[in-house]
Amino acid sequence: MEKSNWNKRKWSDGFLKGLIYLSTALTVAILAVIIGFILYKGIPGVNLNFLVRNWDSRTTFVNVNKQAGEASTNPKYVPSLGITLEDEDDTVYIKEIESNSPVRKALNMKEQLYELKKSDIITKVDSENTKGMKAEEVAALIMGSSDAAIRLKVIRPGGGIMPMLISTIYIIILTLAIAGPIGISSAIYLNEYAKPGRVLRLIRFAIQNLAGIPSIIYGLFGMLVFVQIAKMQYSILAGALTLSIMLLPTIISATEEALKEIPKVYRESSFGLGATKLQTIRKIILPGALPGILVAMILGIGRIVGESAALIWTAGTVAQIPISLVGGEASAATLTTKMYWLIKETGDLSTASSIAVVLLILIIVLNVASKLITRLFLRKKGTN
Amino acid sequence: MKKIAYKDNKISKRSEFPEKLFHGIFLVCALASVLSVIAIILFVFSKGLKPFFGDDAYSFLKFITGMKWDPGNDIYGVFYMIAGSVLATLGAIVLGVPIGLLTAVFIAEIAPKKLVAIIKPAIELLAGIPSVIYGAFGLGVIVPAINKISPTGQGESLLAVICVLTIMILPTIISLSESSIRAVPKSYREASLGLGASKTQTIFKAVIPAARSGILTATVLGIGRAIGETMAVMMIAGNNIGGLPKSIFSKIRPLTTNIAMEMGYASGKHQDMLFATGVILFVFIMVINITLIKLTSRLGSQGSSS
Amino acid sequence: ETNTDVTPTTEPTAEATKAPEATTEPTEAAETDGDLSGTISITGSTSVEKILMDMIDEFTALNPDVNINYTGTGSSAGIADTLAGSNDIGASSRELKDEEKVDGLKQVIFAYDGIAVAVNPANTVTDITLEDLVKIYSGEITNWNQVGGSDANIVVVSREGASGTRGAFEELIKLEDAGGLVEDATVLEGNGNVQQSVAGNANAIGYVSFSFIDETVKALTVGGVEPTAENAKAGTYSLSRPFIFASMEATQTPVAKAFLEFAVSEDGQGFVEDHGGIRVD
Amino acid sequence: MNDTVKFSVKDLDLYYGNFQALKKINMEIYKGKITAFIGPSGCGKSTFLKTINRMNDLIESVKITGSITMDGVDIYKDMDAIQLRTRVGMVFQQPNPFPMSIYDNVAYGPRIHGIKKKSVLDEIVERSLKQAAIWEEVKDKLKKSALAVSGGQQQRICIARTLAIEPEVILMDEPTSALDPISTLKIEDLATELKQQYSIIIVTHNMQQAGRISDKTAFFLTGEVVEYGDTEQIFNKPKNKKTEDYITGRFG
Amino acid sequence: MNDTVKFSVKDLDLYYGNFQALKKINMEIYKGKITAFIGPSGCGKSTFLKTINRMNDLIESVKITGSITMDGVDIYKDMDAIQLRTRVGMVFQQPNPFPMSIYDNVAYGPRIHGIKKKSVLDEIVERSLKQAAIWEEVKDKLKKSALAVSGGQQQRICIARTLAIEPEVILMDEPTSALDPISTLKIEDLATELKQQYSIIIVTHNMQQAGRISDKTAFFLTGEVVEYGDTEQIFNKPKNKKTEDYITGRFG
Ligand SMILES: Nc1ncnc2c1ncn2[C@@H]1O[C@H](COP(=O)(O)OP(=O)(O)OP(=O)(O)O)[C@@H](O)[C@H]1O
Ligand SMILES: Nc1ncnc2c1ncn2[C@@H]1O[C@H](COP(=O)(O)OP(=O)(O)OP(=O)(O)O)[C@@H](O)[C@H]1O
Ligand SMILES: [Mg+2]
Ligand SMILES: [Mg+2]
Ligand SMILES: O=P([O-])([O-])[O-]
Repeated sequence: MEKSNWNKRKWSDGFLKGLIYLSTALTVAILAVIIGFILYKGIPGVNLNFLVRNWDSRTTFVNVNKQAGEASTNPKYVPSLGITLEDEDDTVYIKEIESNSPVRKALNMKEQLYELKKSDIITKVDSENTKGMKAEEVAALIMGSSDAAIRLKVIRPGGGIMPMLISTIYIIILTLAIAGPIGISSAIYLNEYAKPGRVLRLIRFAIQNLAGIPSIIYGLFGMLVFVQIAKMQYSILAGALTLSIMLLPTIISATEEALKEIPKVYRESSFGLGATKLQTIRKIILPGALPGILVAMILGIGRIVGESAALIWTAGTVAQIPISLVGGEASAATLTTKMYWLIKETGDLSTASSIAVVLLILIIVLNVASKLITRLFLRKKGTN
Repeated sequence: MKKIAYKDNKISKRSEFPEKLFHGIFLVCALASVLSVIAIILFVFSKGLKPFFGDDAYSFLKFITGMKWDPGNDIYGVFYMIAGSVLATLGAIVLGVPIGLLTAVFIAEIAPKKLVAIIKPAIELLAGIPSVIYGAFGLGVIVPAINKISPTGQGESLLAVICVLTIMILPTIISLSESSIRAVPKSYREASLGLGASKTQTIFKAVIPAARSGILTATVLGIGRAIGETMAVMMIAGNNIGGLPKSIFSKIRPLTTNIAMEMGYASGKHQDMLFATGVILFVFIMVINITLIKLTSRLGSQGSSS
Repeated sequence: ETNTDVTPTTEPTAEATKAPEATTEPTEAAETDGDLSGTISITGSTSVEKILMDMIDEFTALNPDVNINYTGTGSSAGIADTLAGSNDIGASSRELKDEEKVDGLKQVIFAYDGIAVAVNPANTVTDITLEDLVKIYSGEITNWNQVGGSDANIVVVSREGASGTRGAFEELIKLEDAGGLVEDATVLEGNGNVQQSVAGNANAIGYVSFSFIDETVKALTVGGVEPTAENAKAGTYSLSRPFIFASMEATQTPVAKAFLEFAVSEDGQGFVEDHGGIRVD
Repeated sequence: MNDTVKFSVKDLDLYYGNFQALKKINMEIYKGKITAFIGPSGCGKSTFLKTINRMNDLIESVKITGSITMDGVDIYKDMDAIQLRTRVGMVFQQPNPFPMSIYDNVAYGPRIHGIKKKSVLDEIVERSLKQAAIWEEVKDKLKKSALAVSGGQQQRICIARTLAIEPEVILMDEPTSALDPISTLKIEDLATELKQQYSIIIVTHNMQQAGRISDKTAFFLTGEVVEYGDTEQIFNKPKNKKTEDYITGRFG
Repeated sequence: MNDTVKFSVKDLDLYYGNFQALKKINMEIYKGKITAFIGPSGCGKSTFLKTINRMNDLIESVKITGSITMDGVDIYKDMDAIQLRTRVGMVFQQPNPFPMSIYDNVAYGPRIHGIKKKSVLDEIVERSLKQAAIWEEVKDKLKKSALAVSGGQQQRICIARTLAIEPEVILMDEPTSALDPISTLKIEDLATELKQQYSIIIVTHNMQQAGRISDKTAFFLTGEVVEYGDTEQIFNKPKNKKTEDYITGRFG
């Protein structure tokens, strides 16, 4: 037979191989460009303040008692308050605070403690507006007052993502607290109890369908049922309930995988020792499946962190730390929804990218954590 | 030998009740998924179908074939959105499946272990990146790039959507294809090589055909993901209020973004119409899901027989 | 938020005596009389966000027990929420429509705002007439050379359906009479998206609240009139509209009432000015 | 000697779905003896063994008719499966300690049955491990994983685990087939030791083993008991031709 | 008869990493003959077989020294592995048809080598299936999956697949070990038939088989060729004590 067309074969082989390399290079390049873009735009904005500050700046009126302080040569130093001031773009902020400074015991309008901090901006001293003043002038103004106490209007600068970080954590906890037990119980039912038949098929069909529903539909559903009908308003509970349904398939199937890994002989010997099914589940099956369940949870966290469409219309977009489960004070933006909001409302891609950097780090940490757990688990099984 | 008390009577009494109770609890939890699906269908459909019944019913035909969405003037047409969604998904599949498959081939068949150890986590990372970030990337990189070449002078377009969706489905396609390629028995490779096939020929003529149902599953999942994607797409689609896309540079308004864009504020009939859009989307997804379930069960039975 | 620290048991007496004195200080007297407490929920326009956030900050500073949360949903939704009783105050960046003016709904105009016609800084066009603007938005004019610019397709950018800015803009240029928005217009959510899109596209035209004009986009003069607060106030700049708080009189809480008063007070109006808005007085 | 009947099996049929795995089994199993089940693969030895402590209950498709009585009580009708299993312990072919410490493995049964006191548990664990002739080898690593010892030791830990619930009967399904000869001998010695206190039923493929340790032997073939009697008689003067063929290695 | 040397193996050593699997193999394999490799499990039969068509090239860790020539050409130095494999076909222990139709299986090789014309392919497929003595059984279901026929038929399809590339030599690694006796006989007949045209090398565990069909036999032990010669001589008057022991079933 013909064995002559070696060249043609070599050429087509080379071409296909080229395509393979090209595709891989493209995939890797895409990832690199995306990460590069995010880092390039976002890294400059990421710093400690970005992480720990509130999103909105916050104004407060405080009363501070003066102390007997020693004068100094530094005109920006206010001995009676134990603080040093500094200028920055037309504003005057607190640069240093002594350890025994009375501003640490400042009281707000309701006479609650409101401790002043570094970088708080002073905009009013008693009834004098400080707009346009220099640090020295403000210091002189404060020292000029002869009263025993002084009233300041301070702005604590915002621009940080603390509220979103905390809201994200709240939603993660809430969602896992709801979906975790239900999902794990479902998996136990499916793997340990269910008999083949119509019920099982129905449940599996439902789970597979849930897994395929796009998150915008979950958003529609959550807004209609939880936000509107159940009157929870935009709230972390409405968001968490919506996400719980969305996460069920992920948690169930990952847990089921873990349960399937438990050898049948363990179940048999447990029964053989007179254990009931429940005891066997509690003492043998669940502990054995724990690493898998943990991985399921981490997968869940990953999806919660990345979710936007299902949360925007259920948990809302307010940058605050929620202090209840439902109602106006429970409305909260997660990092991802805030990122979206930011692009849409302000077009501020840089700050959005800074949030994206934080998200990326979170996702990487989660990926590594699930890898570690799996590896630890495998090693344990392997060596023994 | 001393007898331990537990032998005598405690057991059956002890075991009965909690056993039954927990069996019940587990069952109820398992049914939660079923209830959720039913509730979702019930609520979304009942609200979404409302505008087509009753006194001032909107013609469903007008809705489904309509070319313009202008709630202010009581015009609700979704056909041009369906077209946009389908075209965008199609484009993403046409680009994403070959690229993803070939990358999977590289990882499974060609790359040395050390390289795999780098590329695989990278692809997992790609899968974990929130879609909003892809949207930001689309807005910051892809749209400006298309701006430069588009005859319409604008970057927000079908093409931009296709690019972003392609990127978003890549991880799904790659990881599923890769595992199905790895699952192809070694004997097929040996047989092919033994017949004088080169490695590349073996991959394309023996391995990929043997992995085809896994690849098909990956494709269907990719379709589901692409058609359901919302936030990333909304930022870059253009979201025009009417008209079929004429070229790859035309704007589109996918079904998902139609919902997302107006959901926050719509009320009354307008809101119902957004749910109706959701119903259309849901029907698409259901078809895809059922295809997928059929495929995976076929795949499962194939796996056990060979 | 930081008062988790334990209050010292021995407080200096001076401090204790100073506090009540402070609350009676004349300038702040109006806002701090009585012990206001409670939550106000505001939903609606996103154009007013910048002004509103500053007002909220100041008001809650004066009244630490008051909590105000604002969700930007678009003007139409804000008013709809008010009518449905699901917020305390609805914010709108356009006048109320007739069907929205029900009995018991009280509106407070707290600012006027101009809508700027924004183009890319690279665009050579500097002025546009209202007539051309309508033609551009209805699709009759499609090339910049028809309005004195270079030969390039005009990329029309508009806002989403619930936007008060869009409502006001279309109303002001009487777009409906010209056949409505051109089908091919790009529809974007939020002022920021529009600004961003125009900034990134040499041939785009969009409209945003005055406060979104910065170095990345150029505001056109309309019929030769500069888009400034003064001109808008004087009525010479035609694209201006009110910012409105709407609330139901019957269910209005004292806090909400106090906030509405604050918005039109000297202090509140200061923030309007800070963000390029026009004071109501 | 004492020939008290422990189990009495009457007309026992067992089906896996449509497949009949046991056919009309009639047999009396005696207290304080070692009874061996032999027969070629798939003849139903394991299946029959599992019916004795109702482990087959766990398999969906199983259908059983006929009766088994233990000390005169019908174990299917008048006894709770869980109660039965604490009286009839089981040791499996593959050593299968739980992935926990040796101590926790042995204490598993007692804990299941509600014993919480550490001193009592300590005592049970020590006694069971001693009975299973493994105490000396593991007493210093009770807190170590039970998976970290050799297969033969694992199997004795499994036996100790069974002994810890103080069963009356121990079922062993080819307990030595996964073990080396030395471990096998240890287990055999152990079985001979234990029969003083427990009735033992053992399934084995190893003819020599059956000969060495059992008092009674039952020969199974395709779900039927072909011959049952004293081990000596079965091995030396089998009545049935098939038994003889099997024992002399002519088939199987 | 004609004793043309097809392969000449000189001082062949093969290592898997540090493990030496083949030790100083020297052997001449003749054209038009069936050569059988026998030996206990793990002695290196398959390894040696694979060196002949360089299938070992695919394993990372393999290191080979010495030489193999085919028709005087060094297959490692002067020949392309892919070219070699089209001249030296291989049939494996487990029937491994591709999950495609019977037709596509057989046409796979020709297509790989660039034949596209349907009429030519049809002809090749028919001829190969006929040569592999399976044509009659499958001619009506050529478009059906090759996995949907019995194991014996699958193996003959695999042989047909190999024949379709018209090799000069066919290597068979225990081609019948997964088959029933009747299928085995068919394959044996086929091999005897084929040796007219092809040189055949067959690895087998089945002593009878080697005796029945082969002309030459090589006995392997721990990587070495202990004895190599005419089959009749090896089976009847082995020179080496170990060969004799193995053949008479005393070990292995
Ligand atoms: N769960 C089951 N479902 C269906 N059939 C089964 C099941 N378990 C065993 N069988 C069948 O019942 C018959 C008896 O099986 P059993 O395990 O009792 O044999 P055995 O004598 O223990 O064999 P071996 O010596 O191989 O362990 C076999 O034909 C087996 O295939
Ligand atoms: N890929 C490999 N890597 C490392 N060692 C291998 C590999 N393949 C085979 N071996 C080792 O090389 C030796 C020879 O193996 P080979 O498969 O050639 O034996 P064989 O004679 O064919 O045995 P069998 O009759 O069981 O098939 C064995 O010890 C085997 O463990
Ligand atoms: Mg058995
Ligand atoms: Mg071999
Ligand atoms: O967000 P709006 O101000 O345009 O309603």
